[in-house]
Amino acid sequence: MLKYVSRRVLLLIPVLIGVAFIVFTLLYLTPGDPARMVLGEQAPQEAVDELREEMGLNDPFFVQFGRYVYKATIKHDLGRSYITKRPVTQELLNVFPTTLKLASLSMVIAVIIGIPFGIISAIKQYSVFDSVVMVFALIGISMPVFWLGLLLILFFAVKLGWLPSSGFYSFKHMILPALTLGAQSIAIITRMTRSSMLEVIRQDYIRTVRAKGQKERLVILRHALGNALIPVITIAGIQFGILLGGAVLTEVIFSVPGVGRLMVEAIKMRDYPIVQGGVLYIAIAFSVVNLLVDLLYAYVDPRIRAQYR
Amino acid sequence: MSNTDKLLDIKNLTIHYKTDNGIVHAVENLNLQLGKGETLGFVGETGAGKTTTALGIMQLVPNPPGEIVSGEIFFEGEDLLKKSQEEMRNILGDKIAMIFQDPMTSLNPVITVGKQIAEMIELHQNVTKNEAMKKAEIMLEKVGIRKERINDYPHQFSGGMKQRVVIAIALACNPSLIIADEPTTALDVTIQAQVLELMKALKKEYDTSMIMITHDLGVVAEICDKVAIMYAGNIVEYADKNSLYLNPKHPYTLGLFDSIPDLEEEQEELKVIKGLTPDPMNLPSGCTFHPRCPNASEKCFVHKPKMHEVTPGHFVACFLYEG
Amino acid sequence: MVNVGEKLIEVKGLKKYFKTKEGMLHAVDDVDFFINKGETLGLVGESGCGKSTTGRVLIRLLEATSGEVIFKGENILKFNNKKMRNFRKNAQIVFQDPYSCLNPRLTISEIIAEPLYVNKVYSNSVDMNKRIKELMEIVGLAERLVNAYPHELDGGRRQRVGIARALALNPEFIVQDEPVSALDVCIQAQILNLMKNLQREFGLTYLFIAHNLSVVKHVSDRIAVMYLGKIVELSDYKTMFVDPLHPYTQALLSAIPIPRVDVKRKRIILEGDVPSPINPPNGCRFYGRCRYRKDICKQQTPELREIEMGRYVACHFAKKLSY
Amino acid sequence: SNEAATAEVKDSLVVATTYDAKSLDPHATNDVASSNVMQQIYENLVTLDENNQVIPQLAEKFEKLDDKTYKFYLRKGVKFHNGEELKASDVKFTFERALAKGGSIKHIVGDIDPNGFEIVDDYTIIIRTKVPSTAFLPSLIHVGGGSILNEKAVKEAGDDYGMNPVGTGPFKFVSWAKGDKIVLKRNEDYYGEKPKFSELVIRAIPEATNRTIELESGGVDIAYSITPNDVSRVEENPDLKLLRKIDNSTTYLGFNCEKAPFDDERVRQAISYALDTESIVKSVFRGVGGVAIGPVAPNVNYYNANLGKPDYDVEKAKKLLAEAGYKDGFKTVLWTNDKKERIDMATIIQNQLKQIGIEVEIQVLEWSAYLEGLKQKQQDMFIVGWTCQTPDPDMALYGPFHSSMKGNNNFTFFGDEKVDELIEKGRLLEDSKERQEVYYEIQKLIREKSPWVFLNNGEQVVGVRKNVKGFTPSPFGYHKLYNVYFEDQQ
Amino acid sequence: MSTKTLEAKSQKQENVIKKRKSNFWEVIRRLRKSHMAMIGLFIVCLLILTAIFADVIAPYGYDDQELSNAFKSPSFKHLFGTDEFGRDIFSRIIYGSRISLEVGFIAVSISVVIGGFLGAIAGYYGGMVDNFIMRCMDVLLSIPQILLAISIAASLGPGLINLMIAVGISSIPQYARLVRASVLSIREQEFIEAARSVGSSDIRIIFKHILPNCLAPIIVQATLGVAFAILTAAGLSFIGLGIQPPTPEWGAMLSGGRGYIRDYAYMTLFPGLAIMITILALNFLGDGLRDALDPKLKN
Ligand SMILES: Nc1ncnc2c1ncn2[C@@H]1O[C@H](COP(=O)(O)OP(=O)(O)OP(=O)(O)O)[C@@H](O)[C@H]1O
Ligand SMILES: Nc1ncnc2c1ncn2[C@@H]1O[C@H](COP(=O)(O)OP(=O)(O)OP(=O)(O)O)[C@@H](O)[C@H]1O
Ligand SMILES: [Mg+2]
Ligand SMILES: [Mg+2]
Repeated sequence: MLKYVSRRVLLLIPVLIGVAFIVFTLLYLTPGDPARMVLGEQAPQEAVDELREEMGLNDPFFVQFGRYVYKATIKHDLGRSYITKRPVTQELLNVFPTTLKLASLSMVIAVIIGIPFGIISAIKQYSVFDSVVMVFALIGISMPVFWLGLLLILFFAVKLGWLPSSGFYSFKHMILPALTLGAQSIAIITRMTRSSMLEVIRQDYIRTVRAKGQKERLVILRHALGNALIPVITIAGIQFGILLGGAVLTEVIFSVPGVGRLMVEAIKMRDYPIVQGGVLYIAIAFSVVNLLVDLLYAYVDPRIRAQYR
Repeated sequence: MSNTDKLLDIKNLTIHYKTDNGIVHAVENLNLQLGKGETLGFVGETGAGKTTTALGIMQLVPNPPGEIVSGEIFFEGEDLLKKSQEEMRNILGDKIAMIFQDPMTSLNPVITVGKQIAEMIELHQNVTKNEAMKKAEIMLEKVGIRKERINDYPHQFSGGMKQRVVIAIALACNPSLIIADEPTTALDVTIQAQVLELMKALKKEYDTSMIMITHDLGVVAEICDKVAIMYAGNIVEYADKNSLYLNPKHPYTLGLFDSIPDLEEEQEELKVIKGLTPDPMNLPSGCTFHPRCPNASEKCFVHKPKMHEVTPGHFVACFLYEG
Repeated sequence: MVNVGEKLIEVKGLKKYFKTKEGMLHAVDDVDFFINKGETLGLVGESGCGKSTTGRVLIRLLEATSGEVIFKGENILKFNNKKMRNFRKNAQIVFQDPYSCLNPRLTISEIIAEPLYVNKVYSNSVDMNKRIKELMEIVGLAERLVNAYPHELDGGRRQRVGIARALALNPEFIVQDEPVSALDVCIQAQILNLMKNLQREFGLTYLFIAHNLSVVKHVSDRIAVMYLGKIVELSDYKTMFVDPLHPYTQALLSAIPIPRVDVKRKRIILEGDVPSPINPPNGCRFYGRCRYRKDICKQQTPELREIEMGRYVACHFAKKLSY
Repeated sequence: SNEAATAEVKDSLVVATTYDAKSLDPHATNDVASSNVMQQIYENLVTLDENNQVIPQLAEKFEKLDDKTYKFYLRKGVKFHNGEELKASDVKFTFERALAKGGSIKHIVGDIDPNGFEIVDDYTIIIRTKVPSTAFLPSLIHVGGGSILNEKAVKEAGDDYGMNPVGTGPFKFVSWAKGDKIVLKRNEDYYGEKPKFSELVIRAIPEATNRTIELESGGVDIAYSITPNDVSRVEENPDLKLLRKIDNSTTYLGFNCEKAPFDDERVRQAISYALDTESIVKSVFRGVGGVAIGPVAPNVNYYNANLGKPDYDVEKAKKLLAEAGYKDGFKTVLWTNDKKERIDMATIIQNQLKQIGIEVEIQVLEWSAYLEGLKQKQQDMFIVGWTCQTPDPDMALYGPFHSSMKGNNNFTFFGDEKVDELIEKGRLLEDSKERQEVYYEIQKLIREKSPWVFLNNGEQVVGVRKNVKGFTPSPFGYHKLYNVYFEDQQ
Repeated sequence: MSTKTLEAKSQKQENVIKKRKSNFWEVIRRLRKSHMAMIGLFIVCLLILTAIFADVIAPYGYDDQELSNAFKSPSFKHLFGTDEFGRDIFSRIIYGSRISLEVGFIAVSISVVIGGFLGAIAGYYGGMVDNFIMRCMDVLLSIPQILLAISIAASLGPGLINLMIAVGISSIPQYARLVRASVLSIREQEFIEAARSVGSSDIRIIFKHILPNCLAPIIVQATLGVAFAILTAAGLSFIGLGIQPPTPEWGAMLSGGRGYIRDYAYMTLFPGLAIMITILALNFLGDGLRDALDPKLKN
């Protein structure tokens, strides 16, 4: 198992270099001058040119990329933000926990709501409950996040005044953003749980358990659930990644100071080190989540456990 | 057969599957009896309704789309169809156990075999977890698997061993009836022989009755006492094994025997039943076999033949043998 | 039957290994045999023993690891593309799974036309269509099915389509890879009859792969028994059934359940399962399950020897033991 | 809940701004959000009074020795937040650093002679300019260009100074949660009148709707940049008050004056006539801000109010266009960045120009790409703004209109000898009637030559809770918060 | 089986085999069993028609301004009200269907073509090629899709075409994976071997036998992909990387109206609903197609 984990971690290195390369290329192709953005629109051109030279922006592409990779890998230095001049790592560590909290909370909500609803829907396939849940799930998938966010603000913050509309200070602040962000995941996990459950409860081994005279509740909880969750875990893992990266819109709407917003602003401000660092961080988080998912897999499924040795 | 000996008595059982395309008449007015200690071979082509009948007895027909439309299933004198779910659960596993066709998929892949056997024991016997596990070990040894493997997962076993585990589960509570749904079809010949041998031995030891579903007449000859031939949702012939093998009556049974290449004799050409199994959504009128029957007469087109006792204990549903 | 003794195909030292995660999988490990023109060689063995692989290597659907396949005096494994194309017309294959062997997106006529089309047999469509209809007639498919899709047909008909496709190029040799094992007995009989008729009519040569011994016996002239990538016994079908020499063959034959109540046989029940073909140890592959195993069996791999005229056995003690 | 909020004695002021600061190093950035915070932390040598007159702040007194030489007498005993006393050396250090590193404020401090500092004693310093410039003194009130830093603090913090600002102002820096809020606390050692509350929290809430909602719910005490939609909502709310001030920003429609057809004055004028700026401003800003009439904003010195509203005359526009040889109009591209109001204006402009046959394609560019495009002279027409960051009109005119600034801040590539001459003359003159005439003349000339179509003057619209007193919006867009107090604090 | 016509024909013309219309109708027939799918299909068709005939349906032009008529609530004159420029929101939404469908379909086409191509090559040839392509896809996959789309959109600059490209490129890995997986599973099927045994070339096998059989999952994924693309595009518009005004893109309308949500909620309600219904319909259809095309349900 340890060998497996370390192999996976090693495999991460080329992926991250690949990610860095893609981002670097994209940024390189992006029009706009970081130096200008640093100095503001009223600054004279000489100042901008000087700064460009100083930042090494006039060097050829591969020199810049090589320098970046060298610094990042050998010196563990992701550079400093062009704009705030703070170390990228520090900037990201400031916002990462927020996004992580937001995404985790959304995930928890999605799992807590999605899995039970999915299970009940599957058990009561074709019932009214099932139809209602499925329609809601589809609506959840279909609703643009930002619209949902606006509606929630309008209702809970403006109309009812129950919850704050912005900031991310207390649990109360987190509810609306987490719900907004998690809506799609709730829907997706519900659907996935349902279809996976439907598949599982038709399996022979469930029939075997029923033939033992086991109570239906235990048939589901003890036998069907474990198996049905396997694909759900994958989806949940993917969803978590999406939540991490997709928090952008939610963060914008609720003025949550997270990675997503930082990234979007950094892209707009041409703050390359932040964009690069941010994408790398997210890619790492993503890969770590994937690894955890795979380990979780091994935990629930002995067949997969056997493969990891 | 006197009423007291009857373990199982199915009367006019009808089971339908209601699908989008129409109603599948999987089992249509089926009558069947099974005496205590007997082994019944239940033979028929794919789609004849064998599994559905078995699930009907267990009341595990998937619903929807399946539905037991009518009939009575007397088990030890009581109608199973009148039982509550709770009562039924107490019977399942304890009195009636089932072995499914495919050992590869019959075991929960994420739970150890030991626990799966123990679950059965815990459910029906008043024992602690530990005792159940102990008993599971004993069962495992009974079916010829070392007890050290009790904590292994199904994927660590070969097909034959899995089927043994399934048998161990079925036998764990010493049921009075075992329904085995093609327990060896998925296995290789040599493994099949092992498993059949095991089943024979265990059946003797536990003195259970058994319904053996199969489409292999060879397997039936091997371990059954009685044989029921099923065709398109109905039983067309029912008899003592010897009587049926030596003296098959129904044209379908005859055709079935002729279709099988014989190991002992030389045949240049096999005799075949012409035509195909009927579409269960659209069963032929009268005798369902009439479109394929070489002896079909006008009557067969219109009327459904009833079960008729031709010789003592040998029932046939065919007009050829009536009156 | 026809031209006895003229070898159509001869296999020498054929090996096929697969690289897998766990190690080298010896699917076919050094087999030698030949097939005479116009005869059927049956190939039996438990699942995973390498039957299909042998069949596929034989017509170069898989590239052999080493060895020779001599077809009409030429080693086909050395054929270049052009020669291969010619050979393809001469050697065809019919598959086991009637569901997956037909492209679900093509109609029956398109499927049958495929070989004709890619080999540019006909220049105009009228001739081609005529040939398609002719082929359909040969295999007993109603003409109205030309435009049907495979999923609209039952297993038997699908298998007929597969046969028609194999026949399209007038091959001399057909590998039959378990063509009937997925079919019900009645349908199976129909297909077996068809195969036999076709062989008679067109003078075909078959390699008939199966795991059902009664079927093999019915269609074969000679039978080869395979165990874990090796042929352990090869002889005339009658001899094989009357007097099997290899302990595995003996067990295999005795394990077949026969649908008779008047014949009683002694069963030989093998212990254990088929071992893994990955990196098999030296010595006799059957060592672990053999009742007669001796030390030598563990150390030395028995060669396939011709014990009598046309009777080959790979056992150190063939004919030496009185079983 | 509102009553509950007011009932407890408040000691903390929460302000909602639109964006988070970028850096608190005055020489590192020149954006409103950062200035907004720095304004509370730093002080300058001089500051402005209500009448836009330069008055002393850290300098007790200042003298103009000659055209290019100024002498400042520093206030004694002023302590930086790190405990250091303010010395002339700090002032010298500050300006030297600004000149060397402050790319973003070079346009503010550019006139200072880097070799012209002379420390007379610890509390007296002489600063020289490279050229005579009347605009010099007013430029010192600029947050970025004029804030006085502590040499020791800057050197100690090194690259991290932007996160560890040290000034002499009434508030000290405490913490900064990036993208979220900055917390300041009262400088207990402040030499002047200390703020009434001990903690100042500046929150970044980019979504305008959310800012208002927070203000209404009492989550914040002051909210900047109330959008036009929310103006009446705030006004009508008895718990809130709305404060407004026309600011020094001017949004304009610019032409590339070196590219056909805009190199023809008549085309530019025609477009100017064809646009109903008043209705544009009305529908986009709905009562917020004003219709811009010239290059100098109303709160900047020498604003020429006599120019009057521009004429809306489609017929005249057509005529002019025909004269210029574009009877049937032409196709052109209008650039804007992704600011909603500008996009809205562009949308209406596009529609209005249809009337005189000009077919406009709008291209929304990202700010960075936009600026780059402008510098590279790829634009046809564009909408952008210019903010005069000091009260002196030179700042409003030199950058965008002097021909030497083409491609720099002069995005229209406009060049006119007369205008150049007058601008140069204006910056040398002492404040006087003559100077006024020069600037009035420039404004008139620019209106005529129409390198810009003036769209609107921005307005600072600030919502405050009813109990917040003492807040005056500043036309510079960043507001002093240390005079603010809560009603019950008096 | 529609063989009647054929029988009649084959009497006259002996050896002409007319190819039966593919199983398109078959799929439709199965689709009809699901109400949801039919509703989805109906709405999607309606949308397509709306997009085609937008000029006819819309009572006003999408950029017809009437500043004096701004912020009018829904009425008979303006079904969905007017926006801040007095433009008719109903008309804009009608025209918007064009943009959304264009974005959806073109973005998906980009990803299907490129992703499908890469996936097919990777799946069919395996080995190094497979490894290389899939590692590259892994790299792309480890950047969250929205973020990738944002970065691409930023580097290309705003605009309809760039938006489609950004969304399209960011979904390539999904399709590559999907196609690869189906190619891998189809490659194992016996009919591929059968084709090889009769001498069919690689090209023929890929195009005649493999790709048509991958179509079902691709179609399903593409249907859902269109939905995703529309949503992503709307999201990008929302953060200002979208489409140029006055193009009536729904996401941009929603984004533009958000400042007015408290006073004129209808300004965001209708574009929001339009997006939602479209996505909903595509999802209904996708789900229905998944079932209709599922080989497990055949027969
Ligand atoms: N869940 C179901 N939904 C619809 N039809 C079903 C279902 N299960 C079985 N059927 C149909 O009912 C008929 C009887 O099926 P059943 O499984 O009982 O046959 P069987 O005799 O066990 O066949 P086999 O030998 O293949 O196991 C078949 O036509 C089958 O297609
Ligand atoms: N492409 C392959 N890659 C790796 N291993 C393979 C491959 N094809 C076959 N094998 C392995 O080779 C061995 C022989 O397989 P083969 O299909 O020839 O067996 P078989 O005798 O035909 O079995 P069955 O009766 O199940 O069809 C098996 O262990 C199988 O797992
Ligand atoms: Mg069955
Ligand atoms: Mg095989």
